[in-house]
Order: sequence, then structure tokens, then C-alpha cells
Amino acid sequence: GGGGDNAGKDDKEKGADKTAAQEIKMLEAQAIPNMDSVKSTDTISFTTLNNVNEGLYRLDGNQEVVEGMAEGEPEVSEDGTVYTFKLRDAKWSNGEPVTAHDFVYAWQRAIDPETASEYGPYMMDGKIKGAAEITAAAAQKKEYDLNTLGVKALDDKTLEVTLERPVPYFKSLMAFPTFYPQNQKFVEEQGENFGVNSDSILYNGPFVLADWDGSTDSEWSYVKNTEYWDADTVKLEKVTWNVLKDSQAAANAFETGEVDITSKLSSDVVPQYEGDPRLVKWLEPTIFWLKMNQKNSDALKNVNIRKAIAQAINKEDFVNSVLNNGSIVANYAVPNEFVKNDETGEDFRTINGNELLPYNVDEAKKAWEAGLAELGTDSVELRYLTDDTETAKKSAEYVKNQLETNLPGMKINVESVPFSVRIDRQNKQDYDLQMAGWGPDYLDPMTFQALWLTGGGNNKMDYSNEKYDQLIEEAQTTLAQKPVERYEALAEAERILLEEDAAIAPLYQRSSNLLVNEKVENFTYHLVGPEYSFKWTSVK
Amino acid sequence: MAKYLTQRIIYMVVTLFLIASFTFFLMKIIPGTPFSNADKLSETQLSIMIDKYGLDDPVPVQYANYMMNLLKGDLGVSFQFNNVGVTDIIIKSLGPSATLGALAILFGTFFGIILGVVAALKQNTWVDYTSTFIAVLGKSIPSFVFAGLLQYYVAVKLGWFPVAFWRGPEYMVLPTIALAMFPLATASRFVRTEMIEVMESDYITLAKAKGASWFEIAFKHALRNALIPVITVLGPLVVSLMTGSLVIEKIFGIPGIGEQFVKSIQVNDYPVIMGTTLLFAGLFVAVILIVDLLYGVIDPRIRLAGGKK
Amino acid sequence: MEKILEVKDLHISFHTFSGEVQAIRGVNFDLLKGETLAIVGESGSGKSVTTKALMRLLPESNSEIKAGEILFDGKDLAKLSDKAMQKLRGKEISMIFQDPMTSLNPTMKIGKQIIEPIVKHQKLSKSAAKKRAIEILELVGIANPEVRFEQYPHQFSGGMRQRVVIAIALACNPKVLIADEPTTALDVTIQAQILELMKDLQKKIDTSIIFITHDLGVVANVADRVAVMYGGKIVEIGTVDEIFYNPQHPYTWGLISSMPTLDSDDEELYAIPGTPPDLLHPPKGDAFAPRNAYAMKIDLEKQPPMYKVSDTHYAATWLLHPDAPKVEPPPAVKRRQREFLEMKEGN
Amino acid sequence: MATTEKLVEIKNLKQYFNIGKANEVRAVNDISFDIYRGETLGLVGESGCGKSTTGRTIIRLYDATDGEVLFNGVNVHGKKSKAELKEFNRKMQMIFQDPQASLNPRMKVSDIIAEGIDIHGLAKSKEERKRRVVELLETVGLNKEHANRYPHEFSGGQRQRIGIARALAVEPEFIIADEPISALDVSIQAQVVNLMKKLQKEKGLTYLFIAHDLSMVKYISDRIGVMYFGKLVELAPADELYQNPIHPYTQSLLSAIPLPDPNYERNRKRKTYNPSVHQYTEDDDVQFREVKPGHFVQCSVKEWEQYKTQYAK
Amino acid sequence: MAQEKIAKEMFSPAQLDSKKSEEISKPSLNYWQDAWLRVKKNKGAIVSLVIIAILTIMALVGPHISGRTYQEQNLQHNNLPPRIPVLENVSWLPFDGNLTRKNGDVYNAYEQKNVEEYYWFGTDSLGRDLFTRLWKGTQVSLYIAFLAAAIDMVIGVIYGAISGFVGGRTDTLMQRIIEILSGIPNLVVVILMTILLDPGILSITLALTITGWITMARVIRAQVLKLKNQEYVLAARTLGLSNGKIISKHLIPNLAGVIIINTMFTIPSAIFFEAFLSFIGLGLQPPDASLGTLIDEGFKVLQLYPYQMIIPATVISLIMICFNMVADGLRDALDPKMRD
Ligand SMILES: Nc1ncnc2c1ncn2[C@@H]1O[C@H](COP(=O)(O)OP(=O)(O)OP(=O)(O)O)[C@@H](O)[C@H]1O
Ligand SMILES: Nc1ncnc2c1ncn2[C@@H]1O[C@H](COP(=O)(O)OP(=O)(O)OP(=O)(O)O)[C@@H](O)[C@H]1O
Ligand SMILES: [Mg+2]
Ligand SMILES: [Mg+2]
Repeated sequence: GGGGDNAGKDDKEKGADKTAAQEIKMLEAQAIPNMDSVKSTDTISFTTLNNVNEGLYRLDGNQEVVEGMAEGEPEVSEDGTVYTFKLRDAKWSNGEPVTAHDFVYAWQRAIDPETASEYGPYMMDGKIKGAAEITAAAAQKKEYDLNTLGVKALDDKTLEVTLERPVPYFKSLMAFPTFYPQNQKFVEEQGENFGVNSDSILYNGPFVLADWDGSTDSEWSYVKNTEYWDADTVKLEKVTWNVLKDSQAAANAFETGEVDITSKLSSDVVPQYEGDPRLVKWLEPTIFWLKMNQKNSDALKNVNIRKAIAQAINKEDFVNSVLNNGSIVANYAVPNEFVKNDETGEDFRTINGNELLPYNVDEAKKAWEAGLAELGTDSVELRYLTDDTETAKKSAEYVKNQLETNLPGMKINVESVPFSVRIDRQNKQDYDLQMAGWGPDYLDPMTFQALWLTGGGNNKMDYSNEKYDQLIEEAQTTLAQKPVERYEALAEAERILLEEDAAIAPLYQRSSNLLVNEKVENFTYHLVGPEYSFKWTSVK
Repeated sequence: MAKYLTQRIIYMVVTLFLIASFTFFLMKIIPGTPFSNADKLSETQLSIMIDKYGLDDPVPVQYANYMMNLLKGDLGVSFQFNNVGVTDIIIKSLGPSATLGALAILFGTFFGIILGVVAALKQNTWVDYTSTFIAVLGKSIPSFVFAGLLQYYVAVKLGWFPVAFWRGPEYMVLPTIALAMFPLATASRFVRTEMIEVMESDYITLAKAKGASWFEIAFKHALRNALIPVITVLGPLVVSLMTGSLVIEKIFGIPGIGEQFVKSIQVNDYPVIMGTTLLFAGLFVAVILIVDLLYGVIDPRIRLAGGKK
Repeated sequence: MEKILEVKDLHISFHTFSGEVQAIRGVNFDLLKGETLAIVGESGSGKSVTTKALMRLLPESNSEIKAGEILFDGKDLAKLSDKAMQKLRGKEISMIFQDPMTSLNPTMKIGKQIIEPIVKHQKLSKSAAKKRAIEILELVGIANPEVRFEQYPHQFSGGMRQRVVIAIALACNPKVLIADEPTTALDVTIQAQILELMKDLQKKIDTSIIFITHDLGVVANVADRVAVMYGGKIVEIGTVDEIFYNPQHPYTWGLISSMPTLDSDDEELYAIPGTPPDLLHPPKGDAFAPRNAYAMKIDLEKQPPMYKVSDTHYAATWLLHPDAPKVEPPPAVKRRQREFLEMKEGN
Repeated sequence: MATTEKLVEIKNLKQYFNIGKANEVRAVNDISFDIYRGETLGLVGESGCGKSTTGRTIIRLYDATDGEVLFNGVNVHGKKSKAELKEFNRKMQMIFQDPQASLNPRMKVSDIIAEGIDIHGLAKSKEERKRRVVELLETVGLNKEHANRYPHEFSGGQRQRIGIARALAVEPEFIIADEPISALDVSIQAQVVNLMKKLQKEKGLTYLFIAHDLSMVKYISDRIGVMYFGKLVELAPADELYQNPIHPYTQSLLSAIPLPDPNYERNRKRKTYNPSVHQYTEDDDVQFREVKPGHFVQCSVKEWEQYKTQYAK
Repeated sequence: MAQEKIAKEMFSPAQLDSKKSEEISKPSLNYWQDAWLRVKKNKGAIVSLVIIAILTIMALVGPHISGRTYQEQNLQHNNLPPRIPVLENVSWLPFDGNLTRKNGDVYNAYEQKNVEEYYWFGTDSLGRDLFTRLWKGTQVSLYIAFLAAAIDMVIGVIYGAISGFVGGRTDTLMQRIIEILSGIPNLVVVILMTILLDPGILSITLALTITGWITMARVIRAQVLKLKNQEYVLAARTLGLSNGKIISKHLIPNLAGVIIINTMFTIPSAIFFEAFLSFIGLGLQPPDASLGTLIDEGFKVLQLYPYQMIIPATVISLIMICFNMVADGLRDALDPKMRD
């Protein structure tokens, strides 16, 4: 407590002497929609939560899980389904201690159908014991008991979590804001008002949120939390945020020094900073692919046609000339530089590489001919559903051109619609081709591969392969605690998905680009959930 | 007068009610849900959410509920934000938009009128052509281009004004100029046309015969009479400017209602769409009323007719 | 009597889409102090253009004074600067227009419109100007001037508006008052009132009036002298008696005989046939010739000069040339000429 | 040429505008008179007294608020079949005040004149239509070259003659001329008046001639009605009205007309009319009464007696 | 007065043709010929008309001149600046294929990419020929403008004419409807249209049409109110002409001027509206192009490849200026007060 205080003060004085104020100015493309950790669903809310609150663990700059509210490693049962966490001494910003009950309360709230959290069930169903049952009961309007959720406070400082089955990546999940603690008394006191502005939130993270007026506010800031258990590590005194949606405007503001770090730049702006050291790039684990809906189109039921489509697009040209922002060609369904094998430390991609049905016009044409012959037609007309964003439209133009040029007889009708409409049509399977992207919610290939299970919630294209289903099932059960075999099974599944079935046609893995003032040190970004951490960042 | 006003207000309420109803049903036709992560929700979960927000009720029932709440002054709670009342959202985001809109209207009409008057007085001279040119340019260059150019050249290159944000008077200059181009162009066109007509009227000749100077003639005699049609077009323009130009707001990072509105349409945030529509429509009918009353202020003949009703 | 205004050989053209309209083609006249000169002539003959030229109110964009002088107070108005002209307008020369309904600014209070020239030219204070304005309103016969002062034109009837216009014109006791068809838009009873008012006021402030109309009844009522215009020229000018009782120009004959008198019931009215000349392409000879039953060959070839009939009476017709045959004017005119002779003898 | 056969009978005609509103106008307020076949009835009065409204109501441009108009004994107002309406539209025609405004600027003169012919199917062939148009043009003193021109190419007098030709095209019996000469130049007024007189003689037309210029009205009319504020205040043969104007308003009106005679003008005495001279009371039965044979005046019983003694010979 | 000698015989009566006195010296021109004469005198309007004609022709033939289609992509040739044979040697003209980097370096993009061909107006990020796309875009923009204007004219005119002519309750009701329509935020309607119909040219046009005609209807109504009491309309009624015929024969022809002028003003706003829709992502679907989408795309890369925006922006401005000039010219020409 007291020591931390002094250290903070010293830092401040030193900072003043060094003339480099420990303060940075950030840009964001959106306001913060939701600061209720169990209900928030979007990156900016997650990022804010990540900096002003803390779960059992947090991610560091190497995407490694490091200690948070939990002290040390959890105790895991033999079968890998029961985790026991020891909590450290930490305080909420109102002085109350952070206890195991706070976690139990938050998690139960997150799964409670009354709360209508989107991420609660999404993150817990099938993983935490009892979660799926509660949701199912509620959907059928039956009684349910939140206490059946597999989370218990053994005492104030001990939290026991029971899983449905072993979840190899469970620890990394604990860094995700949905699993953050909430102080029951405070939340209930605030009632409707909980999380509506910076005064109606309790903080237990490296910073506290200041002058945030609520979701419509376009300016807010983080101020160093001197009560934070690891306050010594935190160098920054303040991080101010502003909302600016336009990428070019963001770059302009950066040029004039009005901001230190821009929001992510759109690919139109990136080429302006080609070779500029201030341009910071990293590969995001987000893949964009064409989903091929087998429900409505006979052509897409035909594997040759699908293979033809998958191989007919010159992705190299696309990422280099059209996107031109550091995105890379993806001939895979699980991203590169995303997860490493716990045991070997090898990237998941090393198994299958980047060679699953790559661009090959000749092969594509062959498959096309074969497919057309099987269908007994010489032309195929497909609807291409996509978002109405710039990149989506440009991709559509390119893909359409490639398919129509390389596959004679192909006709693509582009339909670009707002996001919510696209999702609605996806859910109704009202499309032929769909350009969709997927980003992970936890650090495991499963966040990508569970998508394509037969009847899976996100399949929505009538893809079904028993073998694939079986491999995934194995990875989730029998192989759950054997990392090497598990990865091999997953890789085999990926190969089936792409090479054998050409169920989807991956295009590229996106890269993030933003401008960072050279005075900023240890700028930390993450690949899942929250985007940035400022715990370790400082100003030169 | 009081009777006339009450009658007008009743009309306004009916109009508003109809607009609200139309919008409600139109909005319900838009496919999709208001849940931002609908692609990640399982079917069971989706059904729980839909049930919880009453979105599976028949549309007429939803409509009736909405209208009942509206009568109580309850506009509902936003979907995209946590626990934020629609009223709150509207009040907060209307502020900057309205300020900016008002500034743009004032600035734009003021210079537009001057431009129009000068063009009319110097009809078919280079002054006139220049003014036409400026006006047409103001109308034909899309405002995002104009805003972008201003931002890059004036703010970044020259450094005269801040690039973006909404923190004080100096932050208002560039967006105001960008937004004012359209009212400026519109006002100058209309004023020119009307002024030309008014300048041919007998009372202007009489004013000349009295020995008035051109300045007195233009601004004391002619302008007022030329303003009526200008007001007619500017009325609705005021509404559209005050309710936020999403283009300007986006480029200059102004937390306004225009952006808010478009976003809410895109994510199917029904309560916000409805609330904002009601606001826009309310402003619209109010402005029409104000314009009608203004006619009276400007033209005493109309005042009498209005008063008689 | 003292000449107050002299117009010499005025030529005015308009540049229009279809070409140059030679609206005024050599007009000469002068105006004496305190007299009323009526200008008559058919529509388009150039009456308004002539008087607007005096005030320099012709549209700048397409009109041009091609030649001539307008002498007022020793100054040539045709060449005066705009500034100087502004000082003159409303103070030395003022004007009344035809339509009282449109010549007042609908959005300005009556009082303000009257005060304007007073403040401008007489440099009076606002309150003094108001006093003066109310006086004038009283003078032109508007009851309750204090109340009326604060009202708008639409609250006035046509006749009252024309009184207001007159009040404005007379506010600075101008030396010359130009009235361009001031009563044409009014009905007869109000017309009579306005005419009486004007005559009254003229006596009081001793202005000279140029009175434009095409109603010969009105001319007979107000004029001391009459100028008859046709096709951009003055074709006959003389005292009111000379013009009405001893007209010389066939156009004047036509005008006079086309008016029914109270006892000319059953004869067919004399009607001037045809249409007015096209001033875009003015005829070589007498502009009236194509409509003139008495036209001679010379009329088609050459424009007639002004022939002197008496010291005050001039007419531009070849019929007055010594070589011209004597012609019989229409019966109505002959009757009048007889009356004229009787009158002369009576005197 | 005027007969005693009643062609048009106007009985208690009323025409109110904006009924029930604050700005109600009683433009025509209970007037009755007859028009004889072949005569010209002049209607005079100050601006806004309801002359045009009377004319327009008679020809059914307005639906009468009350009262009836009999044409050849048949009520013009009330429900009518299409055929009846057409028949009526043929028999009764109108000439308007503003020759500029009464001709469609986008139509050729031939089409303007032939409009009635087309509507009523009066020409069987194109040639006949053309012949009729030329005939009509010549009737009004124009020639066939004018047929293919547009109204703006004509002078005011010529335009008015085109308007007359249009009315004549359907061979009407009765023409309402609403200030047909007020907008014309003096020198052309005579052209139109002469033409109207000539046509009346040739075709036995009946005119309702509305004007406020009394000298022309007197010249053309057989009888003259004087209107004041929606009421007919006096009706008498033209000469009689001029010599013996009875109603004070008529006297005032006559005294206001300037005549083209300087001597007369110098000596003219104008009378003013002040409605209060009548000193009518609530129970005075003010009515249109015959003071002398054919000379009607709006008066109370008391005035009637007085007028009768004063003016009866 | 100096008397000059004049031959006696000159004083004999002249032969006057009585017919001649009714002669009209002006050539017979109908209203439109007359208006055309006036427009012709207005140089700005004529030049504008010519430019519009040229642009229209180019919109039709332009996409076929360069031999490349508007959707043909060649990524090896992307983002090339304009280069035109001959003109490339004129140093002050921007047709030499040079580009400037952010740091001020000038380089020749063609040499850098080893491109031999000439792209007159350069290429975009997908390596498509901007010359072809520009004219394709002009075509679409003009099409949108004309179609929107046409529907707007039809609906607006009919609606306004009925409202004004019938009057009374019908008028009140129709005016209320207009009020409500203009009260519903345009954006809601537009977004809805583009969602319900397949997005693209048709839905944009429809969206435009839904509220675009309101101004026209208002103007027409006001005019009809004025015209329907004109004496020539009354005359037609006394002749027994039916209401429908009165509208079609008398009112509509006299509204033509107002209609044309208003349409001229509608056209630029339609083009503008489409550009706006493109900006918010509701416009045309790729790879179709309109001037609006071209400007929008070009604007994004303005700092690197300014030509991508400047060229379409110039064309759109040109179109707007021309239509405005023509509209102004027409207004002056058709204004009855301006007639000789
Ligand atoms: N602004 C103008 N532009 C072109 N021609 C004009 C203009 N003003 C007048 N004219 C022409 O000048 C001639 C004389 O017109 P003016 O107005 O003086 O006639 P007027 O005698 O006053 O006729 P009225 O009795 O109708 O008032 C006409 O032929 C007219 O067409
Ligand atoms: N359609 C109408 N609606 C309302 N009031 C009207 C209408 N038409 C005429 N009036 C009113 O009726 C009265 C009589 O008008 P009318 O036109 O008949 O007069 P008038 O004697 O023909 O006048 P003028 O000599 O000016 O033509 C006037 O007060 C006029 O304002
Ligand atoms: Mg005149
Ligand atoms: Mg009338």
C-alpha cells in the first residue's frame, strides 16, 4: 500500500524532471459502448476493461499469460476439469478487497439469461460446467439455478472452477474480460447505473478510468491506479483517448502531434507510410475467407467447383497490390503467428504450412471443367454476399474479376450489405458465396476449427464431414491433454477442410497497422480480446 | 393567433405520430438483429435474447408497446450501449451537431446572402459569374472532399487550426467552413434569383427615385423581400444541418448525432433509430412552423393573414 | 415663364435579344416653372422611357442614351455622376408611378418610407423628419396620420397608397414632379380625388409636373400644355386648348375622335387602324404613315419636321407643309375646331 | 334591335366567398335583373364592387351561393347533364379583361380560336375547321396569315380581337364582356368597341358589358346597371341614366368621369358619395324599385316616394 | 426652320394597303423558338450545353476508346498516374506519368513498374484503366441523374398538378402527405431501399425518387394555383373543356418552363446524392463505377495518387456547373417578363 504510493510519487517527480511527461494520447475509431465486463462485446470496451480492471490473468506483450488477480499457477485436477485459483491481496478502487466471491458473482451474472449477455454463454457454454444447461433451460422457459454453474468460492481467496471437459487453453481464457470479477455490493448498489460512467465502475487494474461520461463520450482517459497491486510496474501517469473514425484524419492528427498513437489505419492510408519507422505492423490472427454455402447452390455442392473457386484467386497479387498493408496470403484456416504448441513451442502453422490448396490457375481450370461436366452445365452464376465496407467492396471487385476471368462461364453477382444484414442472411443461409472474417476469442486453434462442425453454430453453409467432426471431437476430449497429438489431429482436420473438401476458400490474414510516436516504449498489443495493454508502456 | 397556433400544434402532433408509425414499421422490415455479435450467438442464446427484448412479439404488439412508452415519455434504452437511455444519447450527441449546424447555417447564409446580393446587383458580369462558380462548386464538390482538403491543407500543412476533435472555438472553424459550403451555395443561388426579381419591382424603382444609394436599396429595401423563398428552403436545410452531417462528423471526430444515427441504423438499434427519427421529425415540423411564423415577421401581409385564421 | 427643364434631341436605345430598340428618337421639349405638362400617346410610344431618362432610372444593363441633353438647373442630367444624381433624385425631381399597389415596399412601414428621403436630403433628425412626414400625410388627406405612420402598405386601400406615394414624392418640395400614369390603376372616383389633390398641392408648393397618361379626359382635367408622343417622338405639342380644339397631327385627330363624347352615340367611333411601329426597325418616313388615312408619298420617305402652328403650338406632319393639299379632318375634330374658333372669337 | 324578350333573368343572385370564415366576402349580394335579347346591358361600378363576380357567376364559373340565373327560361345553375352543359357552354360566352392573360401563350392563334369548335364538334373536317378559323379571323379584322402565330406576337387590340373570335367560334347568343377594353390603349379601344357593335348588328348578339369607364359604356350600352358593394343600386336606359341619375352613388360616379374636353373639365363639379346620406334604419325596406318606367333604383320606401315625385315627369 | 424643296408629287396620297396595317413584322416564332433564340444569346448556357453534349457523347463512346473495359484488372499496372503520348513531353502538364512521394521525391511510376503502355488518365489500385472507368462513371452518373430527374418530373408534376388543381381537401391531404414524407429522415428510407432491393442502380434511383420529387411537387402546385385562375383557363372552362384536358392542354404546357428549370436543378442534386450515398457505402455495387464512387475511392488515396480524385472531381464539377448555367440561362430565357 504505502510503499506503492511513495514509489508512484517518486516516479512522478522524476518524470517531471526528465521533461518527458508520462502521458500518451491515443485515438480510437469508436466510443466505448459498454463497460459492464460481463456484457461487453467489442474490442474497445475489452481494451478499456483490460487496462482498468483485471481478471485472474492477463496477457503480456508476448501473448503469454501472466499473473493477475491470481497468485501463481492454478491447481489443476488430474483429469484437467477442476481448476483451483489462489487470489492475491488486491483492492477495488473503493478500498474493498477483491475476493473469490466477486468472480463467482460476475460469472453467474454473465451466464444469467436475465442479464442477456452475449459473450457470457458464448464463452462458457461447453466449457464451464452447467453453463449450457442454464442457457438451454432458459430458452425452453424452464427453471434454472445459477448455482449449478461450475464456479465456487472455497473461501475469500480461493476460487474453484469445474469444467465440462478439459480445456487446454483455459488459463488464457481467464484473461478475457467476460471472466473478470465484479463486486456484487457495488453492482447492485448502482443497479441500472452500473457502468454508465467512470464513477459508476470499480477498478482493480493498472489504471482507473477518468472523465468518461458514458457511451456517447468521445474523450476519456486512464489515470494510473496507485492502489493497483503491481503499481510499481506501471510507468504511465495518463493515457488520453479521443474518437476519430476517419483513417486519413487520424493520420493527419498524428502528423500534427495531436496524438501519439493512431487507431488502426485503413489500407488506403498505410501505403503513405511505407518504410516509415513510425508505422507499426503486426499480423492479426484474423482470416478472411469465402464461405461456400452448399445449401442453395448445386454448383457449390460439387467439390470440384469449390476447389476451382478456392484455387482461382491470385491472393499474392491481392495482398500485395490491392490491400498493400502487410496482410499475408492465407492458404489455411487457422492463422499464422497465433498459437504455439505448449510442449514444443512450435507455431501451429508449421504442421500444415501455407500450402492448403493455394492459387493455381491450371488446377483451378481443371477442377472447374470437371465440376461443370459433373453438373452438366457450362455456366455457374453465384451471389456473393459481403459487407458494405470499403475493403469488403474492393475485395469483392477483385474476387469477382478473378473468378470470372479464370473460370470461364462463372458469373458473380456482388451484394454488399450492412453487417447486421449480412449476419442475418448468413443465419438464414441466404447466400452462395460469402466473404467473412473471423477473429479468435481465445488462444487456441479451436476458436477457428469449431466453426465447421456439422450443424455448428457458425457453420451456416451446410458443410458436413464426419471425419472432420470426429477429429475435432477427439481434440476436445481424448486428446485434450496431449498437446502434440491434439495439434496433429487439428491440423489433419484443417487439411480435410481445405484440401479435400475445399469447404471454404481462405484469402488472407489481416495485418494491423498504426502509427506510433517514436517516444513511446513498450507499446503492447494483443491478439485476442483486448487490443492493448498500457501496464508496461512508457514514454522515452 | 392562439387558435391558429393550437391548430398548427395539433397538426404537428398528428404528423409526428404518423412519421413515428411509418418509421417504426419500415424499421422492422430491415433484416437482422440489434445484437452486435449475432454471428457468435448460438441459436438457443439468440432465442433467449430475442425473447428478453420482446423482439419476437408480433410487430403490432411491439408497436403498441412502443407507443405506450412514448406517451409516458419513455424512449427506451439503446441496444448498442449498456444501460444508456435514448434520451441521454440524443441530448448528448445533439449538442455538438446542433452547435455546428447553427454555426454553419449562420456563416453560410450570411455569406451566401452577400454573395447572392452582389451577384444579383452585378447580373451577368464577372462578379456574377464568379459567385455562380463558387456556389456551384460549393454544391458540386462533395462535402467529404471539401472537409478532407481543408483538414489536410489548412490544419496539417498550414497548422492554422486543429486537425480534429471538438474541444473549443478553434476546433469549430474548419468543420463549420466545410459544412457551410452547402447553405452558402443554396442561399446565394436563391437570393440571386429573388433579388433579380425584386430589383425589377416598382417599389425598388421608387426607392431609387427617392435618391437611395445602391447599398440602401439592396439591403434596406430589396433583401427583406427577397428573403421569403430563401427561408422556405433554408428551413429544412437548418434541420438537416443541425441534425448532423455524418461526413463532417466522421472526418473531424465530432461526437455528433449524424454518425450516431447512421450507426444505429446499421446495427438495428431500434430505440435509437426511433428516438432520433422522432427528434428529426419534431425539429422538422417545428422548423416549418417557425418558418411560417417568420414569414409573418418578414412580410407583414402574411402576418395579417396568419393572425386572422 | 422660367424654363426649369429642357430636353434637347434625346435619343435612347435598348439593347435587347432581338436587336436595338430605338425607343426615343429625338425628343425635344421644355418644362416651365409651375406648369403641368401632360404627355399622351399610345402604349409603347416612349412616354415612360423619356421620363425615366430624366431621373436616370433606365436599366443600366441594356439602355443607352445615344444623344441629347437634359438640362436641369444648368446641369446636363444625362452626364451627371451616379452620386450627384442620387442627391438630386427625390429632392429636386421626384416621381410617382402608375401602380400604387406595387410601388410601396410591402415589408416596410409607411412612415419609414416617407421619412427616408427627408432624412436623406434635408438632413433632419429622425423626430423632426417624423413630424414633417406626419404633416405631409395630413396634407395628402390621410386621416389619423400618427396611426397610419406605423402601418404597412397592405393596410391601406389603393387610393390611400397612391396618396402615400404622392406624399413621398412631395416630401422634399421638389422642383419637378414626374407622374407616370398615377391614376390609371385607380377607379374613377378615386382618380378624381387624386387629381384634385395633385392640383391642390401643385398650387401650394409650386412645382412643375410632367403628367403621363393616355386618358384624354385626365389630360383635359390637369394639363396646361400637352405633348403627344408617337413612335418615340413628340408629334405635337401645344397648350391644352390647342391640342384638344385645334389638333393638327392626324394621330392626335385619331386619338381625339376615338373617344366617344356623351352625345356621339350612334356614329361609329373613329378607330386608328393597324398596329404601332416596330421600334426595332423604325420606318424611314413618318412612323404614323402606315396607319394614316391622310398619308402622302412623302410620309413614307421622309420624317416630317416640327411645323410651328402658333407660338406655343408645334406639330410634326407633312400636312402642314405649304405644298400639302388641304385635308378634311374627321368630323369630331372638325366640330372641335369650330368650337375653338368660337372660343377664340368669344375671348 | 333590342327586344323585350328576356334572354337572361337573374333572380336574387348571391355569391359569397369563404363562407363562414372570418374573411367572408359577399361579392354579390342579392341582385336581380333581366337582359333582353339583342340588347347590350352595361354594368359599371367601382373596382371590387362585384361586377366580374356577377358575370362569372352567370356563366357558371362560380357556383352561385343562392338565387338563380335563367337562360332562355332554363336555370343555368344546379345539376346538369354533360350534354346540357355543353349546350349551355355554346350559347353563353365570355370575353375577358386582360387580352394577354386570356390567351394561352403556348397555343397558336388557330388552335385558340378552334378550341370551341373542337370541343363542340362544330367542324366536320380539317378543312372546314381551317375555313371557320379564317372566317372568324376575318370577322374580327385579322387575316389568315395570323392563324399560325402565337399570342405574344400581337398587339393588345389584336389579342382582344382574337379573344372575341374565340368566343364567336361557338356561335353564342349571349356574350359576357368583362372589361374588354380597360386594358387597351384609347386608340385601340375604339377598334374593339366598333367590332363588338358590328357583330351585334350582324349576329343579333346580346351583351353584358362590364366596365368602369362610363363614357364607353354609355356609348355601347342600351341600358346600364350601376353596382355598389355587391348590390345593384340603379338600372336604367343609357341616356336616361346619364340625364337623370337618381341614386346618389350614380351621381357621384358620373361626376367623377373626366371628359376629353378642357372646357368641360375646368367647370366640372364633383359630387362625393357618402352612404350615410340615406340614413337607413333597421326596419327600412331597402329594395330595388322602379322609379320611372324602366328606371330602377335601390331605395327605401321613403326615398322611393321622394324620387318619384322628384324625377317623374 | 429651313425649308428644303420637296417635289410636289410627293404630296399626293400614298397607296396604303389596309391589310398591311395589320401586318406583323416580327418573324413568326413560337414560344420555344423564341426561348431558343434567347438561350443562344447566352454564351455561358451554350458553352455549357455543348460541354454537356460532349460529356454525354464521351459517356457513351468513352468506355470503348482505350480498348480496355471498365472492369479489366491488371494488378501489375496498378496506381499508375496519367500519361498521354505527346502531352507527356509538355513539362507543365500533369500527363508525364510522374508521381511525388510524401517526402517530395518525384519518380516516374511507368519506368518504375516497367510499363510501356499509356494510361491516359492512369489506373486505380486494381490496375483498371481510369479513362474507361471515368466515362463509365459519367455514364452511370448521367443515367442516374436523368432517370431520377425523369421520375421526379413525372411524379412531382402529376402530384403537384393534382394537388393544386383539385384544391380543397384533396390539396390539404396531399400537402400533409408531403409533409410527412419529408419528415421521415431520408437516410432511413434510403438505407431501407438498398436493403430491401438489391443494392445498386435501381435501388438508388428509387430511393432518390421517393423524396426527390417533393420540391418539384411544391413548385408545380404553387404554379398551378396561380395558373388555374388565369383567364385563358377560365375561357377554356366557359367553352366547356374538361378538367383533364385543361390540365393537359393548358396547364402542363405553361408549366414546361418551370419543369425544365427545376429538372435542371434536380440533376446536379441527384448526382450529388449518389456521391453521398457512395460515401456512406450505400451506392453502387462494385465493379460498377459512378463519378461519386470514383471520387470517393480517389479521395482515399488523395495524398499518394491525387489524379485519382482530381479527374472525376473535375468532371462532376463540370457537369454541375454546366447544368446550373443551362438552368440559369433557361430561367432567364423562359421568364415571360424577359420577353422583349
Ligand atoms: N427595359 C427595356 N428594354 C427594352 N425595351 C424597352 C425597355 N423599356 C422600354 N422599352 C421599349 O421602349 C419603348 C417605349 O416604352 P415606354 O415604356 O416608354 O412606353 P410608354 O409610352 O410608357 O407606354 P405605356 O403607356 O404602356 O406605359 C417600347 O417599345 C418598349 O418596348
Ligand atoms: N375567388 C374569390 N375568393 C374570394 N374573394 C373574391 C374572389 N373573387 C372575388 N372576390 C372578392 O369579391 C369582391 C368582388 O370582386 P370582383 O372581381 O367581382 O369585383 P369587380 O367589380 O369586378 O372589380 P374590378 O373592377 O377590379 O374588376 C372583391 O372584394 C374581391 O376581392
Ligand atoms: Mg409607361
Ligand atoms: Mg372585375
